[in-house]
Amino acid sequence: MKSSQNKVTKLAAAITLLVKDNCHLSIGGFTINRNPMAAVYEIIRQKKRGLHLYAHSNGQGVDELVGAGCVTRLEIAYAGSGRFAPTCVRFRRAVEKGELKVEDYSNYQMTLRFMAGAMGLPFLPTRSGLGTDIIKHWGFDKALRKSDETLPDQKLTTIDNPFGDWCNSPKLVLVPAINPEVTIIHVQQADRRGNARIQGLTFADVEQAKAARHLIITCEELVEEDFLKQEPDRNQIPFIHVDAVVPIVWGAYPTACYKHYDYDPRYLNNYRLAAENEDKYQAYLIKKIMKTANHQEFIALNDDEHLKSLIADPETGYATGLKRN
Amino acid sequence: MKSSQNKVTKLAAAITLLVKDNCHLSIGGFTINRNPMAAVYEIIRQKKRGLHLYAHSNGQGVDELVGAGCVTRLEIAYAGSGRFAPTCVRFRRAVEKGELKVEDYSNYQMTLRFMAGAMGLPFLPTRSGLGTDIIKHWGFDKALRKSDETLPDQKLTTIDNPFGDWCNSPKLVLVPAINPEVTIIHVQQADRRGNARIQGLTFADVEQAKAARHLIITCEELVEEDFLKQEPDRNQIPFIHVDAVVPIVWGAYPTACYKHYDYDPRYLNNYRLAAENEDKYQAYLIKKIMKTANHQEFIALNDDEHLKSLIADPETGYATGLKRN
Amino acid sequence: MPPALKETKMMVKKETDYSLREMMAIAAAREINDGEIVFCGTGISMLAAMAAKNISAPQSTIFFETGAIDSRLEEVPLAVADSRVMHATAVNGGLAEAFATMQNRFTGSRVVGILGAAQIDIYGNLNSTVIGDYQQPDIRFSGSGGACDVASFVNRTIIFMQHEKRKFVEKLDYFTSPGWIDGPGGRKRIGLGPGGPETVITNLGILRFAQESKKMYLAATYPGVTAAEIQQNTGFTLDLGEAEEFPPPTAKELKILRERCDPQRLILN
Amino acid sequence: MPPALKETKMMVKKETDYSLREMMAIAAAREINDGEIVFCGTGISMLAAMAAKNISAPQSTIFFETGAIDSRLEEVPLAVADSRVMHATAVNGGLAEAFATMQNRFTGSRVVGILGAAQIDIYGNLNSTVIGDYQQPDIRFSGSGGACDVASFVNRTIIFMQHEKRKFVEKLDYFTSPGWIDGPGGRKRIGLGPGGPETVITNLGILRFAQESKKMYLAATYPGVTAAEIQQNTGFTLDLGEAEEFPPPTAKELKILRERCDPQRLILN
Repeated sequence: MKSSQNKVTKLAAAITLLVKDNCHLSIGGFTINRNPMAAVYEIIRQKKRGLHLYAHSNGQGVDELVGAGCVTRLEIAYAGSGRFAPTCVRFRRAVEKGELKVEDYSNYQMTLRFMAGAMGLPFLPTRSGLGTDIIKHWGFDKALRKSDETLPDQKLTTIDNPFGDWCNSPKLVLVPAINPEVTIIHVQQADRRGNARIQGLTFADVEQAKAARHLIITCEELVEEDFLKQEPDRNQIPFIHVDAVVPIVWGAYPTACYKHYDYDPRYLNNYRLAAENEDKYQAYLIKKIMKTANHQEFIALNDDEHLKSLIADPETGYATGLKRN
Repeated sequence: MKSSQNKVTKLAAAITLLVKDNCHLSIGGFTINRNPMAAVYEIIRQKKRGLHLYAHSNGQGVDELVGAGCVTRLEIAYAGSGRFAPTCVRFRRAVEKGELKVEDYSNYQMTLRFMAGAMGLPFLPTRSGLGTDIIKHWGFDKALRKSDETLPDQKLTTIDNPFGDWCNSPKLVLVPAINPEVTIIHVQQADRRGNARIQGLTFADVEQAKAARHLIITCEELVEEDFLKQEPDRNQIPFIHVDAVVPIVWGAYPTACYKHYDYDPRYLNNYRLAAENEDKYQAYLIKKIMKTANHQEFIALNDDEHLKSLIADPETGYATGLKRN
Repeated sequence: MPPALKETKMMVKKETDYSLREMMAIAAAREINDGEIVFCGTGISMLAAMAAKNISAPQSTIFFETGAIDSRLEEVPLAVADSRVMHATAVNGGLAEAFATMQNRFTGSRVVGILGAAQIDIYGNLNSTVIGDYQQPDIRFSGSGGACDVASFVNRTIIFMQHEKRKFVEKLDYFTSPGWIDGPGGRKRIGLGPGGPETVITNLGILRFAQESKKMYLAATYPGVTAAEIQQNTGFTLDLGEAEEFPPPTAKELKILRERCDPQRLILN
Repeated sequence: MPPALKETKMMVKKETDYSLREMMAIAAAREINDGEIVFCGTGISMLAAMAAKNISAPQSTIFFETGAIDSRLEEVPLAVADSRVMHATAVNGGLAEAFATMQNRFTGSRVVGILGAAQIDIYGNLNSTVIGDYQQPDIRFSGSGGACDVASFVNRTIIFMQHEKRKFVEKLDYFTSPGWIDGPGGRKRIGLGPGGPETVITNLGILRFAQESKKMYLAATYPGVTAAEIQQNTGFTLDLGEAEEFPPPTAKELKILRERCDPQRLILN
């Protein structure tokens, strides 16, 4: 699959093929930017269950998957959508109700865990976390970890620096690698073989992509290979990592896609309001997601003028002057 | 220094100020590409002695510094200049004569050592080297390492994976961080504050740059800050790491600078021939380096037509059709 | 919130021409030195960094954990991943680069981090994860995000807090981010480098940490707030002896904050 | 070089229309499967990868430790850092990315590495560091470079060697890069993953490793070379029983190698 010359796939087919119930999935993006939302909604439509989800500081994608009941276990550093939801609402509710098992790490620890996976290493070290409850409290206990070979045997561990006090670091936290079965990221441009270019901040998407056994790339624009190869310094992901390429405009909506469109403040605010009320949330799920056949229909729920207001200014990369209250 | 708004410095002044006798220096580039040669020659002119040099797979810059007697200790993965000198000649001679203490690592180990330095970590792990003499034989022995606090107490060490067999890695090699006192790299573009853009492969330059206490950037082009900020996705080094910016055209010559000029096969071949003979080498040193006041004079030893033949084709980034025998 | 505090809050709002959030943003901005690298999180900390850059620290560098360095903020971002932080940066990297910059001693030692939290203890240790039992929490928050990393790595931190007794506690429900740990030498004992919390900015005043004991003390009260009121809203005993009255925002500070940093009042309201 | 070998070399050159270097490059190219990711070093290994891509494995991906992936090689590079490897790649990264790709099991398992060395032992372990004592070497070579890394990480390696007794040795003067270590299970015992040397291509013939013992055996001789000559130039005992005669380069292979890969004969000569 990864050596195919043409990996262009329909979204529904890619999700059906690669995202199985109970699988270990990671999604890219950060809070309200470049979440692979089209894929997230398709996973919800296909009623995937029991997902073991890895995310970073994420945000809309995580909250929707959790809210729709797709996720059983979550490993994450931060579940928030910036000013639109300092703590993701459905996430908070699921944790407080005991419906979601969470393993907490810091942002850098999660970055290093994906980076270790991408580097083919079992762990990476950091000083972050020394002395804190992130080390002491485990969301997944020893028994669970022992019973499930898809989990490392420890949440993390600390060691004495084998090089003494080299770099003034007497102790280090070691965080275990993540190698998701599937990673899904949304990028600005990709070609048929899977070479991909992210514009703006890459967050931890590149590490998440390379750490995964299978990689689905959704992209705003499908471009010619020669176009990407003209400026390879601007590309981050070579095709050798990629299983499926799904061209899908507005693929990150309602989160932002730098240089293409902004996040949709109206949608995100309405989402939060719906998420805070059980009935409203079920109505939201049905109306917005389950009753739209695909992302195109979902996007078409917006009138053109509203969508136009979100289009990024080519200079700044966001919708300058967008009303964001 | 690092927060100055204008770090533009003359090369001689930057070297005088930051590269002291016996200091720990690292130079960027790889074999015959983007070595900071103008800086290397200036170090030779200033007769620096006792340098502890870190390099990667380098190449022309290392061999000239070693040949000129500037270097006492060298930590390196590969001392070669591709087809022009599969093993660097003056390096080989110095090692065989016992004039140069060398600590051997693999390429990835050196990359990880610089990366650890850049990440503020005392070490990074890898599986590379398990079972080999790179682990067993130390160029710098325990006594030397104990007597010199600028060196880690071990060349490297191996540990059992604290996460059992997670990622099928029962054992890991840990390589200690390098934090050079000074790193010098040559880049295509930089601004006065020190923001820098490398075109083409970055080798390990970014890691070397960020690992260092002080950083000198030599650049082909001094550009406006706004120019670099228009496409920040293409920049690698933010000004916060940088101490001095030295604009110097042909600054990597006789090694290549992608999109600017190619390596000079005639120079590199002549260099090898000179390097193989003691008298010729001393004559080379005097004529080419010590008797030229600066890099401009050194470059002016070439006639314009020859230099013109090395200019990179804007499309491919190298001198297409260059006679390279 | 106790009735006394509500009154105080309204009093401040009525007697002067600035809100408490404005006061807090300006107080933090004044803590930033010119030339520093300023790590900001979402919300008021971003506004503080923007205010500092536009008022008193024009050579400070705004820096986000998402990988943006020296962002040119023409509109206030509503998250650290907002596309607004990507505009005209020095480099657009990712999280790996951003946290390495903080863990790296040559750069990390020049970073000031601005953080918020749900709970703080007398040594400035922070909780941003849960209230109640970790396994069955009464309230679940977002989690560490970059807070633990920043608090572990950088030279000094400034912390925003809502000043309530249940937030200034003897013992954190969950210890997310390290402050001075358990007092002098605490960071070193657990393996951390120098650094640590310097200032806590609340809706009632400014608190700092004693040089010797590393314990939080009251450094300043806002106009119209008394030291006793602050103690009343704090779950541990504060040294009140050093408290001064905080100089309120100047007209110039307010003008820049309102007109230049957040004209839409996306954060200020 | 023993006289017998010199003769052989000249004989081959005379009797046929190809040089030994051409034979070696073609032999290696034939080892590469379509769709594989080909790691190449400097010199003849690069030529082998170019030949494979242009002849039999058009979907193979050329990949350099310097960080270039899927380079469009229009001229033969003279070093792995040659600007020619940077042209029209999929991504221009650095060493960190390149070696991570090899250490990463999902990608590393699809990489075939082409290496050279100064010495090889019967298990395909390599020396590219020194001849003689490590502290006071008789001959110093370049050192590992990426060789140890590639040999540690990737699925399989192809090794180029000059066939001389002092290069095919019982015991390496320095063990730079792991092959099969000390036989079956050797890699696993020291903590390495699967992978290991598959083929050794010399100026006399082709050697492979026995499935069971992991010992090198003679798989093929070049036209005009006898198995006995090869044993004579090898410092350990080879199983010669499987040796076949190697099919010489075809006219098509030679034409592409010469005209498309190295028309200036920068590597071939």
